[in-house]
Amino acid sequence: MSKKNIFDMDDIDIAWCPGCGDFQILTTLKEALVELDIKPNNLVLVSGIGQAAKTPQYLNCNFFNGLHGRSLPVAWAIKATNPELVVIAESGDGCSYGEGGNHFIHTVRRNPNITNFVHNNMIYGLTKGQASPTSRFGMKTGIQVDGVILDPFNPLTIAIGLDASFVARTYAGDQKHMKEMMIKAIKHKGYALLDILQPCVSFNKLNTYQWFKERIYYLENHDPTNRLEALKRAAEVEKFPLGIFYVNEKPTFEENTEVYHTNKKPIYKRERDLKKFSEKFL
Amino acid sequence: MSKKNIFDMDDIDIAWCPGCGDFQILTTLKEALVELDIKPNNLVLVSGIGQAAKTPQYLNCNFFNGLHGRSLPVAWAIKATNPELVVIAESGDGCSYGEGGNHFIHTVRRNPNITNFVHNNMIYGLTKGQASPTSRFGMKTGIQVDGVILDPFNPLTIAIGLDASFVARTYAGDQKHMKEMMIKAIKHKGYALLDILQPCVSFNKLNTYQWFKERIYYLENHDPTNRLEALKRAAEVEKFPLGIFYVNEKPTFEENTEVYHTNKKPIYKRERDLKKFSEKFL
Amino acid sequence: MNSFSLEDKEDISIVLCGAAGQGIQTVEQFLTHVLQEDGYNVAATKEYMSRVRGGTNSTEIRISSKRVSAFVDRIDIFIPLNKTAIARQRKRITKDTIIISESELIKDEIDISKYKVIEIPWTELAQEIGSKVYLNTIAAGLIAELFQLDQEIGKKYLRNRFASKGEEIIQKNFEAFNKGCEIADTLISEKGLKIAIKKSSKKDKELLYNGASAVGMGAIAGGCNFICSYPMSPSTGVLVFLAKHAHDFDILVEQAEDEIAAINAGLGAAYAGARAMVTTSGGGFALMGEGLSLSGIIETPIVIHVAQRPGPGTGLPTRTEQGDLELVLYAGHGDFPRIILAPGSLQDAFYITQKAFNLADKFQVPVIILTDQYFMDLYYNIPPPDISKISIEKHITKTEKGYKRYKYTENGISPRGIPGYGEGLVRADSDEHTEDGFITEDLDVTRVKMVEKRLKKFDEVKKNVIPPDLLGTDKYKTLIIGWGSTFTAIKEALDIIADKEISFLHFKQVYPLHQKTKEFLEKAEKVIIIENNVTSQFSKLIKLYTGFEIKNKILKFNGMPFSVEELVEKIKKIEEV
Amino acid sequence: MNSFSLEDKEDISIVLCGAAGQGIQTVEQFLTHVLQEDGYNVAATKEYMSRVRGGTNSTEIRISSKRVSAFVDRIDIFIPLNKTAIARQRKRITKDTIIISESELIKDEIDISKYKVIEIPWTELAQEIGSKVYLNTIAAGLIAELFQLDQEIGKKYLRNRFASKGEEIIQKNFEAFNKGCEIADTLISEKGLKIAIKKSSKKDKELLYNGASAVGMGAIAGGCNFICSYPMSPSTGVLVFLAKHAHDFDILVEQAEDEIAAINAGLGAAYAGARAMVTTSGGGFALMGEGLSLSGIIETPIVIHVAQRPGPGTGLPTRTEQGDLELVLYAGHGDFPRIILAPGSLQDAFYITQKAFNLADKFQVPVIILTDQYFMDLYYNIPPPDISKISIEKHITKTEKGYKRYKYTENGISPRGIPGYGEGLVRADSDEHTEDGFITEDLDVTRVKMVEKRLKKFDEVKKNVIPPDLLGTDKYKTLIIGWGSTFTAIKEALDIIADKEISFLHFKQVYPLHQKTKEFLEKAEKVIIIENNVTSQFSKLIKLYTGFEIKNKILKFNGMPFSVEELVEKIKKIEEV
Ligand SMILES: Cc1ncc(C[n+]2csc(CCOP(=O)(O)OP(=O)(O)O)c2C)c(N)n1
Ligand SMILES: Cc1ncc(C[n+]2csc(CCOP(=O)(O)OP(=O)(O)O)c2C)c(N)n1
Ligand code: SF4
Ligand code: SF4
Ligand SMILES: [Mg+2]
Ligand SMILES: [Mg+2]
Repeated sequence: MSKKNIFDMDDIDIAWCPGCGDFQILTTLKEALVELDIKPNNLVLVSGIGQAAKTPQYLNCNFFNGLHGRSLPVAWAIKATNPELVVIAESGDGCSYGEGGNHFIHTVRRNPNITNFVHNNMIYGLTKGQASPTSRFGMKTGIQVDGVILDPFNPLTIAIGLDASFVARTYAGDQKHMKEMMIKAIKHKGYALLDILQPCVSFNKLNTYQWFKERIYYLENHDPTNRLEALKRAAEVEKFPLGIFYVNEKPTFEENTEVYHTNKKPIYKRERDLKKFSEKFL
Repeated sequence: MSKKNIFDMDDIDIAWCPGCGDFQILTTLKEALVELDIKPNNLVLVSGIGQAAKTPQYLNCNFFNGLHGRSLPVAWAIKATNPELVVIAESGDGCSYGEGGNHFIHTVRRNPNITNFVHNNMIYGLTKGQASPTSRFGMKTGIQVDGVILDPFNPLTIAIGLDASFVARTYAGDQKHMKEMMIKAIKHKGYALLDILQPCVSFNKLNTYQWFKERIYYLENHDPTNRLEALKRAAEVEKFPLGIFYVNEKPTFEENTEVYHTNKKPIYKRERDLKKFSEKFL
Repeated sequence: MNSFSLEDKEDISIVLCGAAGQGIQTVEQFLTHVLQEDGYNVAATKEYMSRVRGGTNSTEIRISSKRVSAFVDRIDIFIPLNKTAIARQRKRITKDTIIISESELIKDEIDISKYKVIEIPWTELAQEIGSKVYLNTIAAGLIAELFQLDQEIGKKYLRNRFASKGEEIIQKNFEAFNKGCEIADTLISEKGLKIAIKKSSKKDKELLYNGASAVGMGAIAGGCNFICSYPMSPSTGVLVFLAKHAHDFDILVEQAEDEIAAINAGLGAAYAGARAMVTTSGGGFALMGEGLSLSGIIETPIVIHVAQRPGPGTGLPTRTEQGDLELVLYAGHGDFPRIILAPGSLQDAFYITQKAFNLADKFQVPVIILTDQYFMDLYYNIPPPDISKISIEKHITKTEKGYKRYKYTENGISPRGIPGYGEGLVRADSDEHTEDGFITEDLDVTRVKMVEKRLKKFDEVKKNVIPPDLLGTDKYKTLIIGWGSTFTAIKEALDIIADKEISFLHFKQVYPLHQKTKEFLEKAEKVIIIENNVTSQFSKLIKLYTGFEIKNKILKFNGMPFSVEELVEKIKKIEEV
Repeated sequence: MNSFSLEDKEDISIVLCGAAGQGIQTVEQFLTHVLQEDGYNVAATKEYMSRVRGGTNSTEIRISSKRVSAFVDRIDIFIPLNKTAIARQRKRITKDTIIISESELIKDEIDISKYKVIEIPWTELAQEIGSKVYLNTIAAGLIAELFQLDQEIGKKYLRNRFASKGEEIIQKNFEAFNKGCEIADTLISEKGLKIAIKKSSKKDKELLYNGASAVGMGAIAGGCNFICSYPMSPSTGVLVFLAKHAHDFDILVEQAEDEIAAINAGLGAAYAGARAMVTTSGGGFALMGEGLSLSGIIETPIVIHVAQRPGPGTGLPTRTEQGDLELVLYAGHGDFPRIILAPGSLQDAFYITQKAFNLADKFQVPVIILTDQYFMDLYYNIPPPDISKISIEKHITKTEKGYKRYKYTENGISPRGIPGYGEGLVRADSDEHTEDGFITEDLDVTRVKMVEKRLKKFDEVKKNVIPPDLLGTDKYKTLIIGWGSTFTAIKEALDIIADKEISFLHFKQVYPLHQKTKEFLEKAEKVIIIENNVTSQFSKLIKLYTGFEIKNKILKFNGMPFSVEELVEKIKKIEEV
């Protein structure tokens, strides 16, 4: 951080480990928000619980730091109650794809106009290093003493399989790419998933900066409106292509919801008409 | 049912509606089990709650009729405790993909050697006709008064996206195909998903026998080891191809679990060695 | 008066019994609506199996001169529609019961000659009109005519009901209806099957709705504009009701993927300014405990309607019980305030649900409304609620710069801002937090003050408890205690016992308890509690908060509501001791 | 004796305080293990923030002549490792505390001249050896030498600890250790920093482990062969312990996708014959309520370990509280029996967890073990458990044709078969069911009998309650009540108060309550309850089941355990009244 950003907070003690990819994500997010000219009091960051989920604490904006795994139902409901707000759900891989797996798949189907940043460090950071759904097969931890024996969860194939509106991946080690992806994801109308590869320097000794560096590459000549092509690229196992895999423009949840069909006023601003109540029922 | 089948039950009052696809599934399942020469006391049917989930009540075998949405964790745990049992999890689309969505995705990853039959009637039957995750966009119900506004959940693309071990679809209206699929799914080593299109004559006035008949067709010349091809076929929207979409032979959860690496004896049969305990800790 | 006359009755109980799918509900709907419109007091209760077709379900319709609204064992007129009907209701059928049936359905079960049986070849008659489906309308016409229903009302109803099916079907139904009337006329003249129920005088202004609608209307009048829930019997009726009226009242109705999503979405919506509600039953609520606790720590209002059914586990999904009081009382980890309401009458259900939204908003706590299957399905005519008595009290503040969401105040209630309304930032935090809403590890000061702040709000809540209703003299010797849905049955039982020294104290707010509770209890020589559960959960709550131990308990836990007769009998038995 | 001497102390409390990641735990591990091996009584407690690096955490190590094992406020030797350490522990640092530190870390916080400060240039010394990382070993050596540790023990430990890092690193650590010893020698001779703690006589046979390991060992000795859980502080230690020993004891350890999967998998495993366990904390348990209720209706055993932390919501994830008693007592919809245990000592934790599996299996009910963060992390040396006293009692039946899973029996317990073992079929049903396990809608007979069957089991459970331990005379005037993890602190406080008329009644089974409870309470002139929560949940339980209301309450809810000193003070204050 060079010059002062309106999302900067004074005087805070950030609870992350030095060198953690979360710092890069935080810095880049603040830059992206400024570039998008979003106002702090018009933004709500929603998170669950975990290291990644502490992010909202370090930005000057509204937040809802809820329960582990539960950021998405909170996020879409906020957006539906007040579509004038910019709503970003931000949490870790365990929170988003483990405890929160059911909300993930059904929120993709619901397609609210929110953005979902997942700090994917392939580990449970805050609880000190157990396998997450995205941990690689064979990785050993204190619980997975013989190594992980489940196939890793691929958030991208799942999201595309669900015909998500926007699916992208970036890497915390490349702030330029990350910012570009963040901006596009936030600008996208509809549910936008941005999976962010994030090294955890304290517990993940397998998926290090070096490891990621050797495996990432950038999607080129890829047509993000081609669902099958998107699935193919997302299903790659050895390498991690970065970029926008899939874009599927379609009406959002708020647009589809009858309550906003003709009247765009956020529901919380509407007054209940008790006279109408009497006419209707009494 | 013509001749007596060992899975037949005497004297039962089946709680389904006349004409329901569930009857065909039940009959066919019993036939498939007999053909596979499975013994009633070596079989455990696990279900959740719903109309489909009543199936175990109508077969002469062990069952665990658990909670709505929770058949899969129960099923893999039974299999892991006693791999000598044949374990089939059978429930409705709401139970399996709605309330149980998180278990669905993670059980696919876990790959226990169990079979999963989902009666997919695209509706919540037992609770009298609300949208299920697989309900078509636009279908009206007492809750979805303006029609469903979520994209339907496609269990096949998700399972293949998760690199599931066996993914197939059949239709309750074609008992021959259904039996073949059931037999192959049960025989398959590893988690096998069989999504069964099932008309609900009482509540689903959209997805009727006729509707399905007009939309189903059989996979031909399809290579089920080709994941991308499988995804492509599974993603078809207008039609419902039937057959085996994807087969991915890989070690099962029980095989991967250290406790069965060398010793194949079911854990429940092993005695705890308290002498070893003393040596180790005291 | 010959043996078929019912002229001496002040209220008639008609029970229809048959398989799911046979149209019992159609007859129930018809009769309750047309007879109510014609000026009668009507009430109906249902019991049914957890299946869509088949089995044996029943509906009881009471038509009465005085207002009555509970379930009675007595059956004056029994209409079996399948072969298992008699067996299922056997203990309720007496020599006084008039059974109107095809002999086919009853002859294997009872000795027809020994009962007051009227044989009607329903099926044949229906087929003459065109199809078996007209059986229901014949039966409906028969009953209607016994009450001398204004035929125009009946026809208007049928016309509406079958409007979408075309004129031919309407005419066929008229035909069936007339057939039923004809039969009735014969029964009246030949068998002397006469009925002399008086119509109510205030008929015009009365409404007819059930528990689910009463809660739903209360929610609408309470300003509810967001409901997210997962279907679960017997709570779904409320969701359906709000969905039905969503267009008219700008309500966002969303079916969640599971109950956890439902409560978290509800809290998200409330954080953003909605008046949010969820509806569920015990098993679904058991999944919401963590969310409830979240509401506690983030101090975000939510109204949770829990329609009870018998547990544990899946239990008896379509039956009734009051077995989840302790669940809702203690659900969620950690200590935080909550409010629990339990309507007794349909009027209560309306006013209490309406008020629940104001309470939740004012105290920033979860408010739970406890009903049950019996109550959800219970119907009767009631006077319309007085809208002038209610108001939608909103407690949302426009924020200023430096706004602190959890500001310490004298009564523990911090002004609640919402994001995007004002200059301030609104931070809701499930971790223990500072006044600003940031995570804290300051144990000695901040943690302690925040715990105390949340409990202080509870002191405020306690000052605003809805008092229990005392029915009967305040110089009672015996005091009957009840809560929630048992209200109407207990009330009617006491009317029958008509003992001036017995009074009835009914709680529609069960937690926190009203401060006068102990006083009420100690004044009695004998206290009897009546609960629809096996361990007497409410008496435990009373003991805990008043020290008063209630020794006489009338409990029922077979999945059925109390009938008036069994209450009369059981209360008398205790009184005799 | 000059001012640095600690020779008059029977027990020494050493506190290390610094940021997460600075290696406090390494020093703690070293000191507790080597000093215990050398024959000392040792005990250690930890408190830490919810973060992986940074912040300010601390560990307290007590080395004593008599066996002591609780948390004390007093600090005899304080070793701050970062600049916030002094501030965080300020109220515990007195003029008697010996502070061993680089001046850099403390000079802005205290007036060095006014305290017993020993300045050691840790960083410089460590860097001389090769790197800052050796600081910990220097400190460890210093303390060890103050206790005249047999150096071979220290070196053996270091050799093991760094074996995987190669010989060079081992030698460097030896060097650092020696450096620490040298400094200590100088302190002893020049400053008179002498310590005269006596070694314990029974040293050889003692074990050193923490609460998480004690529960884990109990589970292994109880026959646990299946654990499925989702990580959650502070309960994860048990999962890690079982994973570590899975190979040796044939335990299937699986991390679930969420807590709901965990409990359902546990029940599936138990149905198939496993001795199943889950471990979680309050928030995770709040998601398991429906599963708990399932265990109730299908009568399938499960052991649930709940390590409490302060709520509501996420609360204080790494802190301690006893705030989930009511949650576990009432979780789950409907009425069904359960057992709740709460170990006080590490010995208890072993025996009680072992027994939990037998109880669950015998009564076919859920058994909950309540601990907390303080207890999970608490370490001290204890005599090895007596294995001859325990046995793994299995209650599984080989089935025969026509087997009925829910057969009615006199005490409500039906012989439990498992699938594939015998000729019978085993049907577990979450709906209300017949004896065979099929769904039923028979309300009057089957439903009622099944409810009563489940409650009858509870009568059996009540005959087998672990009695509370009475410490002190049975002719007490004052009776102190405690449960679970407060045991060691209360015991030590009472030892200090040494009033013969005060006794201590400790409950390790909190539900159902032992039948003698009321008798114990009524014999006292004064009763004081001590609980680590804000609403005194256990006294509510006592009131409910005994009618006895405890008026004197010592409660703490800031996330920290009770210290011995504060208990002494608070008990005395009440005694004075
Ligand atoms: C219901 C519930 N279960 C478990 C936990 C404990 N928990 C807190 S954070 C976390 C995992 C964090 O992993 P991830 O979401 O990947 O975030 P990271 O710390 O890696 O950024 C867990 C299991 C909890 N807080 N709540
Ligand atoms: C926790 C919980 N939530 C909700 C319910 C209510 N419920 C029972 S069955 C069902 C839906 C059934 O739909 P599906 O699984 O598709 O089965 P079907 O009846 O269509 O065969 C629901 C919502 C429940 N029993 N438990
Ligand atoms: S534990 Fe890992 S993810 Fe968490 S802050 Fe440290 S490095 Fe980052
Ligand atoms: S409601 Fe539908 S799914 Fe259920 S039995 Fe009837 S037809 Fe079948
Ligand atoms: Mg992570
Ligand atoms: Mg369905």
